[in-house]
Amino acid sequence: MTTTFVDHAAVTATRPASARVWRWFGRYGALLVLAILVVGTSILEPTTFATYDNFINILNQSALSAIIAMGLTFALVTGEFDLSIGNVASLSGVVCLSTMVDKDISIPVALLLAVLIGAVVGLLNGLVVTLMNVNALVATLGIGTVAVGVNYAVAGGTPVGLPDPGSFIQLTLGRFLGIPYPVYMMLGLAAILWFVLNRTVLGQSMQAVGGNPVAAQLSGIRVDRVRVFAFVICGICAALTGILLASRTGSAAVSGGDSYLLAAFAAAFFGSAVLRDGEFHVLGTLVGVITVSVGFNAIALIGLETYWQYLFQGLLLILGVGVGSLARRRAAAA
Amino acid sequence: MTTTFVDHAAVTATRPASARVWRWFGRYGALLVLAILVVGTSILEPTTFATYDNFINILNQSALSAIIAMGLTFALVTGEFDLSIGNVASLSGVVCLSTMVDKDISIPVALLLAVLIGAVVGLLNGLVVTLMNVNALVATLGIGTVAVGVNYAVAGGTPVGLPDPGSFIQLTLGRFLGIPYPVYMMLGLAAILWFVLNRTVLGQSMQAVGGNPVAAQLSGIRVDRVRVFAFVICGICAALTGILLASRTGSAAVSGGDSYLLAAFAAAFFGSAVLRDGEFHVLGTLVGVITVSVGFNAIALIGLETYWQYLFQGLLLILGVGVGSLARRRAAAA
Amino acid sequence: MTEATAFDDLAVAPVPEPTCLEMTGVSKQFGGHQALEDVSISLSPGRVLALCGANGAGKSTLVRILAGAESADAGTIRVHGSEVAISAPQDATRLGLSFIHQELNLVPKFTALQNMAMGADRGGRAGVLDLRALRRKAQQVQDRIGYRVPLDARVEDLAVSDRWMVSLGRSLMRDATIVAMDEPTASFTKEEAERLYGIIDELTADGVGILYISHRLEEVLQVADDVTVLRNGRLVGSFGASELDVASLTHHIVGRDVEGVTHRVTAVDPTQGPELLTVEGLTREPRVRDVSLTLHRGEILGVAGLVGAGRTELARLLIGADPVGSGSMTLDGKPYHPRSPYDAIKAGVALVPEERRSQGLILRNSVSANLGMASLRDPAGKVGTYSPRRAVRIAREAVSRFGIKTSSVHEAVGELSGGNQQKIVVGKYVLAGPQLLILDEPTVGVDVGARSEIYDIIRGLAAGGTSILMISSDFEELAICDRVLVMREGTVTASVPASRATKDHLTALCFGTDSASHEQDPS
Amino acid sequence: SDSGGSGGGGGDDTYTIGIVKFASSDQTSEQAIAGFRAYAEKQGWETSAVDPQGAVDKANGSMQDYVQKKVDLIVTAVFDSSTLTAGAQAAKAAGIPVVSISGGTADGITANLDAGVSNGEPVAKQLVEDLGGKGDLLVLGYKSGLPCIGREQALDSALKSTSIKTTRNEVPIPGQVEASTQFAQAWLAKHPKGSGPLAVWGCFDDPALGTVAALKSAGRDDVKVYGINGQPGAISAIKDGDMRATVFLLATEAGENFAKLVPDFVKGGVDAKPQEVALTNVLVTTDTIDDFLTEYPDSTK
Ligand SMILES: Nc1ncnc2c1ncn2[C@@H]1O[C@H](COP(=O)(O)OP(=O)(O)OP(=O)(O)O)[C@@H](O)[C@H]1O
Ligand SMILES: Nc1ncnc2c1ncn2[C@@H]1O[C@H](COP(=O)(O)OP(=O)(O)OP(=O)(O)O)[C@@H](O)[C@H]1O
Ligand SMILES: [Mg+2]
Ligand SMILES: [Mg+2]
Repeated sequence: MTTTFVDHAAVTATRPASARVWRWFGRYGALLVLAILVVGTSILEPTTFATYDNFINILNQSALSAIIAMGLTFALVTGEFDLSIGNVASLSGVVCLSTMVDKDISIPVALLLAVLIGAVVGLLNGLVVTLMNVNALVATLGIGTVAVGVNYAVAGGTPVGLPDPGSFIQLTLGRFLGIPYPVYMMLGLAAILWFVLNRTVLGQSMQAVGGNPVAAQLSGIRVDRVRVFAFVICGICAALTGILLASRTGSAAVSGGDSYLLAAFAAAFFGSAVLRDGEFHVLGTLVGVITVSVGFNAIALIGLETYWQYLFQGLLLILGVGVGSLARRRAAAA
Repeated sequence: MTTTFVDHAAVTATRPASARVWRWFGRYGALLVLAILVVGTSILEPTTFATYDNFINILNQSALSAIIAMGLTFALVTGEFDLSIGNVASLSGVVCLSTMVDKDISIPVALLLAVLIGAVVGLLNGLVVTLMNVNALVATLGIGTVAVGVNYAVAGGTPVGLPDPGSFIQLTLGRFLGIPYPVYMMLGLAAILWFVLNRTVLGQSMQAVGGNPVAAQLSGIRVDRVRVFAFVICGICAALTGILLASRTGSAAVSGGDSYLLAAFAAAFFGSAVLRDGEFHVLGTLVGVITVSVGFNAIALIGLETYWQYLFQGLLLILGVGVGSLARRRAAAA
Repeated sequence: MTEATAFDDLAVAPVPEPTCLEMTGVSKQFGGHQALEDVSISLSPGRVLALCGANGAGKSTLVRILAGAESADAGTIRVHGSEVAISAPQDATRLGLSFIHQELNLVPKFTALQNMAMGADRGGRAGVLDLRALRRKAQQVQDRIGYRVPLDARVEDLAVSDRWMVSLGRSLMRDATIVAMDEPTASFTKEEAERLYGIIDELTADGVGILYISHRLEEVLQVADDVTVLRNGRLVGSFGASELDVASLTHHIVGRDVEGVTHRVTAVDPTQGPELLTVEGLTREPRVRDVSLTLHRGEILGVAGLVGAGRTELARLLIGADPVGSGSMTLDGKPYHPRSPYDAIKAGVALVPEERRSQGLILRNSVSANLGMASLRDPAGKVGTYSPRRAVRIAREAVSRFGIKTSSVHEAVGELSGGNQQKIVVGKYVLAGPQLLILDEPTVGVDVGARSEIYDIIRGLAAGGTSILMISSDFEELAICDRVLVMREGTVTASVPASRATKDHLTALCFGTDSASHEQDPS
Repeated sequence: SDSGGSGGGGGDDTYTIGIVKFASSDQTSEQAIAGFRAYAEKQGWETSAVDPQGAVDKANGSMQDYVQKKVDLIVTAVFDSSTLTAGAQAAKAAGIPVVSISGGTADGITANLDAGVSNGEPVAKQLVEDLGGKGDLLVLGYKSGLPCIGREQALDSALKSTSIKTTRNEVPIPGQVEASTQFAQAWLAKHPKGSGPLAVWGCFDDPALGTVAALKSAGRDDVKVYGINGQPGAISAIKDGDMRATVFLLATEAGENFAKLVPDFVKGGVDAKPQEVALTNVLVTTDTIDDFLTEYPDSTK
């Protein structure tokens, strides 16, 4: 039972001015951190950072992380977790490339295959969580480990490369109107996922299940089914990221996508502090991913030591989420 | 006052037999999985698996994972997460060894240093969570990343080795009565942590905070302080694992302890299905760690392919938790 | 409305009516505990059937079975004459059943509109929401209720009574033929309750059958046409509401006579005794403004007020759960400024919070763990050890002292009935040994029997020298107080001695009208 | 002290050999192990392998498992031998020799198949030659891995006498491809076209391939990219002219050669003099790619 109506955040009209300021920080704190980052780097690196090319470049770098993180957002919105996304991305890359090498399938078919892989793993996650009643963290850790096993069984653990990767590489390197395809994919998918989450019955049901599963169940929402759907969407996005990653280099490795797991979590949590009070949403996740990319880009351009990169990334995450969170608490106390 | 106790004997008598069976599975399902594993491997590998030496060997292999996982259990009991434990273990190993090389400190001092490092990181985690009001996943991911940065700053990313590791290595290689020291450490720490969690006010408070933080707060429990304590204990255990890992290998690498993160989570979640209904507890975590070690040992002795290892580990986790979970649901329905 | 009149005539006619809902021979066990045994009810269109019984009698379980949230072990359900199987909430929805469940079941982060729309299957074409249609429908429902909650306000920002209105609104979003309401008025003021009765009249006029659950027996007798009483999961009987009065209904429910709330009689008037707590100008904008009060040792001080008067906020300030804006307090002659409930409990001030499930209990923990929770304190300066054996012994004593009905102190409190849960929350704080115990709505959702037992506990504590501050919206029960304060819009507006603390007088003071004008009010 | 099990110290006996892999994702060591096992199986020796998934603690544990199993020889892979002290000590105590595939020698680990310096040298030489001793170089290194440290040493000593300016970034694993792309992109922005001879060196092929992706998306073709290992993607990239050179490790062959030494290892016992076994390799450049592909047609898969 998760009925927690204890938030004593109070009615706005009668609030003192300080509360309004805090409230503003609560909403825009994370965006403020992003803005400071952009302005700061623009001053330090005016000729390389603040250019149109670099802007497109940053968007392009964000695309793959964004796709997997937006998928993860669906699991998080529904109140679940998915620790298998990194493994799914790896699996999808390896299986699709192996199949392209062995069976010589076309790129659209490979993309379909990726979607299928993601859907199957997502379905398994969902079924273990709903039918076996296993905590999502355990279930997805387990299924993710199984996915690694399948990955090894398929390609024996060795990297898979395409003999003639030309047109496959174009999938992520190609440009339209000077903008790389992945940017279109990211934005298109963001639009679709935003619509699904905010303008469909399924999306509302997911939010309801995440907000109060008991209430959702009692109001006739088929909670288990909604959960399974969330895992499936999450899996599909992870698999798409996997095949796009493979397309970047024309090859896929057994743990190629693993690093996306924590990156996607970081982005989604950062995003939950963007404009909302700790709720996950598609737009926020997108901002989260872009903030992380901007940060990384800034560090690389300024040329900081390795340890600065990590210190900076860690602090960015804490501050981005913390400023808003702290401000909201103060707003409530004021 | 009126009569109070419902006649318990009469009540149980009416329970259907199937419910009792399911209930039994709910409690002992995870242990059953362990038992099947042990019996199965004993039949397949009678001369190597089912020996006293191998039993000690398995315990010895479990020790380091057990220490970090039992620490994590405290964070989980309190309703928090700690994603920084792997990084803390790495940091502790690198810092302690660097200091031993540079400042020539003695082993007890190094151990104290490890405890200090763990406590500081745990404190930071706790403060970010309680004072800045940041979700524990974000906070510990952020602080963990900062810890990686500090790690790079200390040793520049290269592995640190001791010129003359002899006595330091004895810390984990030494034996007393034929049993390696780490086994004593694991069991000793388990006893202490069990006592703290179940027989002290602090431990009870942690369980209360994990159960319902609002109710705990209103019952006069200093929720924030209890949370910070949980993170500190968790950090200290992680740092101890880190220095023991360094002792086992005679050297420390920048990401040496990272792989403990998911392993510890898996063990703790497996453990939450042992004897209890999804509650985290020290004994369960210990059983979880040992189950994973037995599984790994069994695979090594039988000599299975890599992909089997992963498939097996994934299924072990899902089944271990799932059998109990499913059975408990059935028991409730029966 | 000639149709409605014709319908009314029909309802009075002695011909056997067609039933819209019949539940026959329903049984349900929870892990060996028989919650329902062979219970049958029947409801006719356009009538209100009240379900009465003590806490844990099985009322909610019956409703939850009907809603598809639990499955019955045995029994049949007929809706409009045909037998149906309800295995999930959506089955119930499809059959035209609608529910207000006992526990608020809203999504806190959703707006009122989103909550009302939740589960409305046909949201639009191809699964896409038709936001405009939903909003129109929600507005219609609100018009019908005659009460407007801002549709775009988030539920977590709404007052408790508004939340119940949203819950009520949701149950009317679909055109249901049967509506089951499980304690809908527990958090309502009299005025809001009156509005609900109006809605019920309207629904029944449309031929909707209403299943109604409440512990407020006068209300039951006013609203219901028929009353079915359960005791310990078994049917006691079904009665016409007109055959019953409060005393006889109470007798059916409890199985014995319960005396009404009586005024407190003490040998020495505690209001003349030594002062324990004084509060000067306590303020926390916007809900608490310049509150001053004095509480004596062994006194039971009541706080009356409408929902939203700021009483809960005041209580939270007294235990340091929220920071104080300005003002000062002294406890036992010494300055008292608690910065957390920990400080308060250490100083001997404890609060029994108003929402027992979310603020008072750890539902999955045992009775003994919950009872011991407020007494866990490190002895100054050293690590305190905890002895489960001692905890169990203390819990056993408390269980018999407070008359808590549980199969064992190891049972999870989530499985107990509401009244017993409430006794555990009270008991937990009593075991902490406070000098001042604040109780916020201690009897909401508690049955008549358990209620008088809670009064006994309170009186016993006061007799032992503990001071009591009791917040209540049920003005009748304030009769156990020595003195009653009235709060309105964040300030204390009156202090009434026990002898004059009648229900009508208090109501008038709460509304700020003088008692003469109120007494003319035909309610 | 002959507790070595069935094999004893005999000459043409059969052996039981326990292999501790690094991680099945590490292609080179996997191939070497495959070659090793293929040869061993042909001899009728019994091999078994565990995958500690990169965890050094598990690697030590697995070595102890093999001690329990009383194998005749333990083979470890990639893990820095100085981090396998516990396992090595246990093996030594039981009289079981240990050898390493590219992890270096240490107390109790008597032989090593080198994958570091010797693989770094050819490509470093080629790089200095291509740049003509001047220009800017982006180094994408990985200090936690022993082979990478050796390769970077080889690069550093080749660069010592030149005026090539280097920028170094530490590549994280996993996530190496993405991070390399981002490092390269930033570096490219600071080194625009025409700013002199430019090159990027990766201590293995993944960073090099990440760099290629950055080059393509920036539309640059004035930067030479170097990798090491010769994994399929890199060979394809050289074929397409996107990369300049890599070192193709004949790991399978090397593993086979290593396996031929097993009787010596066993005979030498735990106190044998440490020996380094060179790993055979081929430098592949855009100039030699066609010949190379005729000889190794499967190297792009
Ligand atoms: N921050 C808030 N935002 C919205 N509503 C709030 C907030 N704080 C309190 N409320 C609600 O406003 C009402 C008035 O607050 P308060 O609890 O102080 O009054 P009360 O007199 O105790 O009312 P009740 O009779 O419900 O206890 C309560 O119903 C409470 O739930
Ligand atoms: N999920 C459950 N698991 C175990 N026991 C339960 C469960 N739900 C209800 N019970 C038990 O069933 C009995 C009937 O509970 P129910 O909630 O129907 O009572 P009620 O009449 O609605 O009481 P109240 O007036 O307090 O709401 C109680 O003894 C309760 O402890
Ligand atoms: Mg009820
Ligand atoms: Mg209140």
